[in-house]
Amino acid sequence: MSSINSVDLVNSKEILESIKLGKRKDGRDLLEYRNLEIKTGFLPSADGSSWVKLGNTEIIAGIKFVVGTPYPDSPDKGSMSLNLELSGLSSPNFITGPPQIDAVEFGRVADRAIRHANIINFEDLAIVPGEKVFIAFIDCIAVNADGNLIDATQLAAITALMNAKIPKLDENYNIILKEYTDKDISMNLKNIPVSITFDKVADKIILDSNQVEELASSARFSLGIVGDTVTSCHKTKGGVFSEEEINFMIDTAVGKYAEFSKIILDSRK
Amino acid sequence: MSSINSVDLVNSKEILESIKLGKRKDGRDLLEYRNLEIKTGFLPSADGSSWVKLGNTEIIAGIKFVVGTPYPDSPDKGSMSLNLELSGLSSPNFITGPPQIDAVEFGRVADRAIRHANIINFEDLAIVPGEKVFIAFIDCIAVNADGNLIDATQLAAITALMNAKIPKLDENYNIILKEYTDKDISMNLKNIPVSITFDKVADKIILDSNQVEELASSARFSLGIVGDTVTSCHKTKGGVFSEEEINFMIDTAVGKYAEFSKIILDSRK
Amino acid sequence: MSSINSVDLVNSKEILESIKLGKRKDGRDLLEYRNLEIKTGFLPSADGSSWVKLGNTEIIAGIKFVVGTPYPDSPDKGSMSLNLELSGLSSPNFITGPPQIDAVEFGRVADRAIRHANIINFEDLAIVPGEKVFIAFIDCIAVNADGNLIDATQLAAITALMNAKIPKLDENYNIILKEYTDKDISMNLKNIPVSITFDKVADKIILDSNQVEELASSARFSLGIVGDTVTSCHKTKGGVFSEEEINFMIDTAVGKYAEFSKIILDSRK
Amino acid sequence: MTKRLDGRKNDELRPMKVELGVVKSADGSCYLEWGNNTVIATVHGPRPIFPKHLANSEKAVVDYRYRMAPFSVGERKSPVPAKRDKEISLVSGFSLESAIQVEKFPNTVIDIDTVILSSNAGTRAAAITAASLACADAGLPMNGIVSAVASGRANGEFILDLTKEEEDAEDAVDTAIGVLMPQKEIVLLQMDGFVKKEDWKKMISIGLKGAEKVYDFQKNALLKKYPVDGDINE
Amino acid sequence: MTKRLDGRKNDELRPMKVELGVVKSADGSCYLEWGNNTVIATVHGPRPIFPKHLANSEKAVVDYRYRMAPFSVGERKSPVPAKRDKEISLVSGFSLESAIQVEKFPNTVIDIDTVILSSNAGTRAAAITAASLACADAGLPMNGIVSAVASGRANGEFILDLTKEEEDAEDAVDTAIGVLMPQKEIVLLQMDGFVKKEDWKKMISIGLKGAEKVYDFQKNALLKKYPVDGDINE
Amino acid sequence: MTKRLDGRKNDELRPMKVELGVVKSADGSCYLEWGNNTVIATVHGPRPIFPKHLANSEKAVVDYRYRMAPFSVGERKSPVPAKRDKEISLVSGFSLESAIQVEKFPNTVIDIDTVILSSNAGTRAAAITAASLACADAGLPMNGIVSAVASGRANGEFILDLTKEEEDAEDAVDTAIGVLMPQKEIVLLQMDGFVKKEDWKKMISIGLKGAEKVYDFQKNALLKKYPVDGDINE
Repeated sequence: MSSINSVDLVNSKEILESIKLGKRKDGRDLLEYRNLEIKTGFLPSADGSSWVKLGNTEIIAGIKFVVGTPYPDSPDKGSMSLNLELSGLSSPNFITGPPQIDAVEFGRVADRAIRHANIINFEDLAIVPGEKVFIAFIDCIAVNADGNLIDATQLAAITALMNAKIPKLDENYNIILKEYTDKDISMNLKNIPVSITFDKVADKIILDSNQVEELASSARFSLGIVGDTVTSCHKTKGGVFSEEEINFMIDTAVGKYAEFSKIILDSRK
Repeated sequence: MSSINSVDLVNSKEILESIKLGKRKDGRDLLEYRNLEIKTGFLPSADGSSWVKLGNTEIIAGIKFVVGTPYPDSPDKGSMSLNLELSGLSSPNFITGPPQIDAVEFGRVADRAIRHANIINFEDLAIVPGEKVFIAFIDCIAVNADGNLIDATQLAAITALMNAKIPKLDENYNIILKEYTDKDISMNLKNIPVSITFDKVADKIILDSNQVEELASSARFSLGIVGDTVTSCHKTKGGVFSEEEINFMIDTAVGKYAEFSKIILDSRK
Repeated sequence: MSSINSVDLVNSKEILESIKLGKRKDGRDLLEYRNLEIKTGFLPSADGSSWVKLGNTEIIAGIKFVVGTPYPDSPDKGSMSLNLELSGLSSPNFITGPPQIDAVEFGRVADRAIRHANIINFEDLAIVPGEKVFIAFIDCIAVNADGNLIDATQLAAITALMNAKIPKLDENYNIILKEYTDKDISMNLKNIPVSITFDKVADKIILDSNQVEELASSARFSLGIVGDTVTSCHKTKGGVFSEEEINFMIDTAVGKYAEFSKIILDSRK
Repeated sequence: MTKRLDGRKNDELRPMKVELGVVKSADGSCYLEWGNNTVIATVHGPRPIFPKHLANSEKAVVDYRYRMAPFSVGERKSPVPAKRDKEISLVSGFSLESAIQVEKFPNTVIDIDTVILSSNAGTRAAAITAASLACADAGLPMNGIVSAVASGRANGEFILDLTKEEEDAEDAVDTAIGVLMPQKEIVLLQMDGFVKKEDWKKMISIGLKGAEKVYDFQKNALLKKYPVDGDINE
Repeated sequence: MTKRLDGRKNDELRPMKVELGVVKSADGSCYLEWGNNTVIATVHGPRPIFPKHLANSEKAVVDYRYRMAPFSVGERKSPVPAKRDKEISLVSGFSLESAIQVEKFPNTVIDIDTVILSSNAGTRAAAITAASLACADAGLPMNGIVSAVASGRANGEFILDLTKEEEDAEDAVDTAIGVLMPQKEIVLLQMDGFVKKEDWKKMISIGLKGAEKVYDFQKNALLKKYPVDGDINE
Repeated sequence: MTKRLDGRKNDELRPMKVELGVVKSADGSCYLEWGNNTVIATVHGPRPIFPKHLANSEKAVVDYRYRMAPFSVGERKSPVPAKRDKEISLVSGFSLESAIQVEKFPNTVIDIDTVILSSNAGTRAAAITAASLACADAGLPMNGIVSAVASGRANGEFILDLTKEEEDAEDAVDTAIGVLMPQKEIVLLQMDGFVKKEDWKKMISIGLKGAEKVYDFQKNALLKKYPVDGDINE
C-alpha cells in the first residue's frame, strides 16, 4: 500500500515478533475480528447504501440500478457490477500513485464472493427477456484503508444490496426517479455470502489484518462462504500454504459463518 | 501557464509596480482592451469559422454540425459543445505538460457565457423531436496564448456560430456535405452574449490581461453579459474580492457591453 | 527500438564498416533475405492463423471475423483492421516504454500493403448490404523483434488471411462459434501482395535488415507489390534517396515478387 | 411571501448535521449532512510534494478534489470526472487557498478530498463548507473559515439554499458563493442563469448573509469538538 | 464412472506438447500446447528496475503479465486488459515469486510475459506451467518448479483438467491450483463455484496429485533440453 | 489532353497564398492557403529536452505533429489523433530532419506543430511545405528547403496537386513527395493505389518537377520577408 512510511515498517517488525508469540499488538486473538459497525439506508440518492466500519477501515457502498442489455449468453438475466475505488479520502497517494491494482484485486475478490453465492436471482432482474435487464451497479468507496479491505468491501456491498429497492419504470422502460417497486432484489436469504480473509504472519494464520499486519504478511487467502459451502477463493501474495493450512482456513471460515451472516441479516432495516 | 520563464517572472514584478501606479506596461488604461481583430468565414471546410486576434492572443474557432440524439431531459432540443484546445501551435509545453486543466476551465467558462444567453433557440436544432437533433460542435484552437484566453475564446466561438450555416439533410437524416439550408441557427440577435474578464493585480482591477499580467494576478472574475443582464460568472485564483469590488466589476462589464456586442454583430458577413 | 544496448551500438559501427565493403556480418548478400518459415492454421480458436519466422524475427497473426456496421461511404462492403502489438514477449521494454509509435507505423505500412492490392473482394464480406458486414480483424503479435517487422508482419497477416474461414451466422446474424462456411474470403489469388522493405546503410541499399542493421540505417523504404504493380509505399527515417535509388528499389522489389508470392501461396493448407 | 415547498422561510437554510474527525487516518475530516446533500471531506498534509517540479517555493499547493459518487445522483454517474467536476475542483481549491496560511508551508502539498455521497442542489457549497471544517480539524493555521451557500431565485422569490426542485423552476437562478469569514471576503462566486444585474447584486448580498449563518454553524461544530475560551476567529 | 466426452479418465490430463527456448532473444522461453490451449511464455531479466522507486532492496520484483490474444477466444477480445486479466497476472506473479530465489537479485525486475494464443479452459494454469519452465530455461536459480492444473467437478464427477465443455456443466466447479514442487506447497488457489467444503477439500487433494503429473511432464521437458545426472530438484 | 475540372493544366499547382511570422510568440511560423487547404505551422526551439532520457547527444530531436482540426473535414473529426495522423507526423518529421542542421543542436528538441484548418487533398504536402518555411522563418540553419507536393493520376491523366474530387476518380493514384531543394533529394514518398511500376516512376519524376515549382514559391515568400542579395540557397 503506497501510504506506508518508515514508522509503519518498524511497527511491522514489532508485529512479527509479537505474532510469533501468539499475540497481536491491539490485544486481539489471532482469529478475532475488529469491532464491526454497519449503517444502512443512510443515503437519500442511492437505491441502497451501507457504511461499514471494521476497526478503522471504512467502506461506503451505494447501489444504482441501470437499465441495460443482457449478455448474449444469458439473455434472460440481469447482472451486477461491483467496483471498488481507493479514493483520495483514505489516502491521497491513491490518486497520484500507480494504477490501482489493489483496488482491482480487492474489488474482484469481493465481487466473486457475492456473485457465485446464488443469493441474487438474476432472472428477477430481467425486464424484457433478451432485450432489457437491470444491471445492479455496486460502487464502493474506501473512506479509510486500514487493512482487510476485501472483507469490509464485501460486507458493504452485500448489506447495501440487501438494503436496495428496485426502481419503477415508465412505459418506455426508463427509470422513474425516487419511485420504487415493492419487491427487493429477490434475495435468497438462506444464501447470505460472507467473505473471510486470512493472512499468514510469522507462520501464523490470522484473521482481519490491519494495514501494518498486512505489511508483515507473507501470504493471504480469501474465502467466500455460504453455510458449509465455499463459493469462491483467492490466494495472493508471494508466500505458500500447506494443504493442512488450507483445510484449517476452510474449517475456520465455515465456523465464522453463523456470526457474520447474522450480522449481515440484522443490517436490514 | 507552463511556458512562463524567468524573464517573464521579472517582468511580472515590474508589472506589479507599474499597475500600483495605475499604469500598464503597454500603455493601456486599467480597463482598456487590447486591439481586437475578427475574421470570419475564412475556412472552406467548416460550417462556420472565426479567427480572433486580441493583442497577441489568437484563437481560431470552427463549427461542425453533427446529427445526434437529444438528451433524455430535453428531447426536443439540440445542443452545443464547446471545446478549447491549447495546442502545440501556441506552446509546445501544452503537449508535453500536465493535463490541460487551463483548457478545461477556460473552455467551460466561455461555453457557459454563450449557453445561458438564450441567443440560440435550441428547439430550432431539433430534426425529429425526441429522436434526432443537431449538435453544434464549436472547436477552438489557441494559436497564440498571450493572456485572456477566456474572452478571446468566447469571441471566437460566438462569431463562428453567428457565421455558421445549417447543413441540408438527405431523406435518412444524413448530412449532405457542402449543402446548406437558408436558415442560420436562429440567433436571437438582441441576446448577443459578451464575456468580460477581470484580473486583480496589485489590488487594482484590470481588464484583458496579457500573459505576464496574468502571472501577477491574485484573483480573476469572468462575467457573461447580455445587455444589463448577467448570464454566468466565474471567480478563480486564490485571492479575494470585496462585495464592492464585485459590484464594480458587474457595472463595468455592463458598461462594456454595447461596444463588444456591436463588434460581434459586425463580424457577420 | 528501445531494447538496444551499448553492445548493439558497437555492433552497429562494425556493421557500417562491413556493409561499406559490400558484406553483411551474417554472410548475406546485400539484397538477400534471411531464412523464412511460415506455419499456418495452428491455432484452434482463431478463424485463421499464421506464425512467421524471418531469421530471429517472429510474428504470430490471428484472424477473427466480427459482425459490424459498414462505413457510411461504402455501405455494401466489409472491411479489415490490422493491428500490430510489440508485446512484452519480444521485449519487456515495449510494455514500460513510450507509446508504441513503432507498432503504429509498422502496422499501418503492413496494412496498406494488403488493403490496396485488391486481393480481398470487400463486397464478399457484406452480409446485409448497408446494415451488416464482416470486419476481418487481423491481430499480429511480435514474439521476437529482430528487425524488418514490416515485411514479417505483412507476411503473417496475409498468410493468416489466406488460411481463414468465414464463420456461419444464425438467423439473427450472430456468429455460430466453430462453424464455418465453405467459402474463403474470395481471395483474388493472382493479386497476392508482397511487402519489400529496404534500408540504406553506409550508402548501400540492403534488404531485410536485422535489428542491429536497422540501428545503422539512415533511411528506409517499403513497397507493396503485386506483380509489376506498386500498391503502396512508405519512406521513413531521416535520410534521403535519389530518384535513381528509388527506381532501383522499385525494380528490385518487382524482381523479388515471384519468389515471395509463391511462398505465400504455398503457405495455404 | 409564500412559504417554500419544504416549509422553509426564504432566508432559511436546510437542516445541517456535522461530525468532525470521522476518518481516523486522515489529518482532518468532516462528515456533513445538509438537507439531502451528504458529503465527506478529508485533509492530508502538508507533506512534501512529488514530483518536485510541482512544488511552489513560496507556499503550499492546495490540491482539492470534488467528486460525485456514482450513486449520488438520479441516474448513475460514471466515476470518470467530467469537465464540470474539474472546474469545480479548481475554483473550490482556490477558495480554500485564501483561508489557509499556505505561505507557512513552502514546497508542500495539502490534499483536500471531498466526495458527494448524496446530492440535492448546492453540493459545491456543501463540499467547501465541509472541507473548510476538515482543514480546521487538521489543525492547519487559518486566516479564517470559508463558509459557502447557494443564493438564488425561484418562483419570483429571492431565496437561500435552493433545493433541486427549486433549481428546476422556470425562472431559477442559482449562485454559489463562498465567503472567507469573519472577514466577509468573497472567495468563490459561480452562477449560470439570466438575471438583471441589480437583482443579482441583491442575491449576492443575501448570499453574504447566508454565509454568516453557515459560519455560525461551523463555529459551533468546532467549539463542540475543540472547546476554547471565546470565539475561534476573534 | 463413465468416460469423459473426450475419452479421458477422471484423473487424466489432456495431451501436452512443449518446446523450450523458442524465442531466441528472450532469456528464457517456452511454447506449450495443452489440449486446445496454446500459450507462449518469455522471461527477461533480472535487470535493473526503472523508475528506481519501484525497486525492492531485498529482492527482485517479479512482473508477470497474463494476456489473452484477441483471437484466442470465441468472440474477438479487445486487446485492452480486463480486470480479470489484471487479477490473474497479479496472483500468478506471486505464485512464481515463491519459486524463484528472488532474494539473490535485489533492486532488479524479472519480467515474465505469457500470451494465450488459443484457449479452452485452464489457461491460467497453462500459463503458469509454461512460465515456470521459461524461468528454468532462463537459468534463474529456483526453489522449485510451479506446477499448475485445474481440478473440479462436472456432471457429478471429480475430474482433473476440465475442458470448456465440462466447465459449462450445470454443477461445474473449477479450481485452479498452483503447487511449488517437489515441496508440494500451495502457491495459487482460485475458485468460483458452489461446493460443500468437504467436496472442495477433496478437489484440492486431487489437484495436488494432478500437479505431480504436470511436474513429471515439466521435469521431462527440462531434462530433454538440459540433460543432467539425476533429477533436477532432488 | 482535356482540361481539369477546375481548369488547371496537368502540371499546374492550385493557387497558393502564404504569410510568414503570423504567430507572434513562436520562434517561426507560417500560414498557408493552397487551393482549399489551409494550414498553420509553428516552430519552437531548439530548447533543452525534457525528460532528459529522450535527448540525443549527437543532434536535435525533431518533434513534428500533424493534426487535423475537428472542423477541417467533411464530417467532424474526433480531436484524438488517429493512427494515420501518427504515421504522417512521424514521416513528415523525418523529412524535415534532413533539411535542418540538427547536428548543431545536440541534446535539444525542435517542436514543429502543424494544424490543418481546412482540407481538400494534399494536406500532408501542404503541412510540410508550410513547416519548412516556418523553420526558415525561425532562423534555423538549414541544408535546404523541403518542398512537397502530390503527384498522381486521375481519369487517365498524369497530374500534379490533385483535388479531393480527382482523388476520388476510379483510377486515381496519389503520391505525396517531399524533396530537399535545391539538392533534389527525396525525403518523403508515400502512396496508396494500384499502378504499374513504369507509370509510377513517371509520376515520381513529375512530382520532382512539381516540387521545383513549390520551391520557387517558397523562395519568393522568404525573399519577400527577408530580402537578400541573390538566392537563398545558392
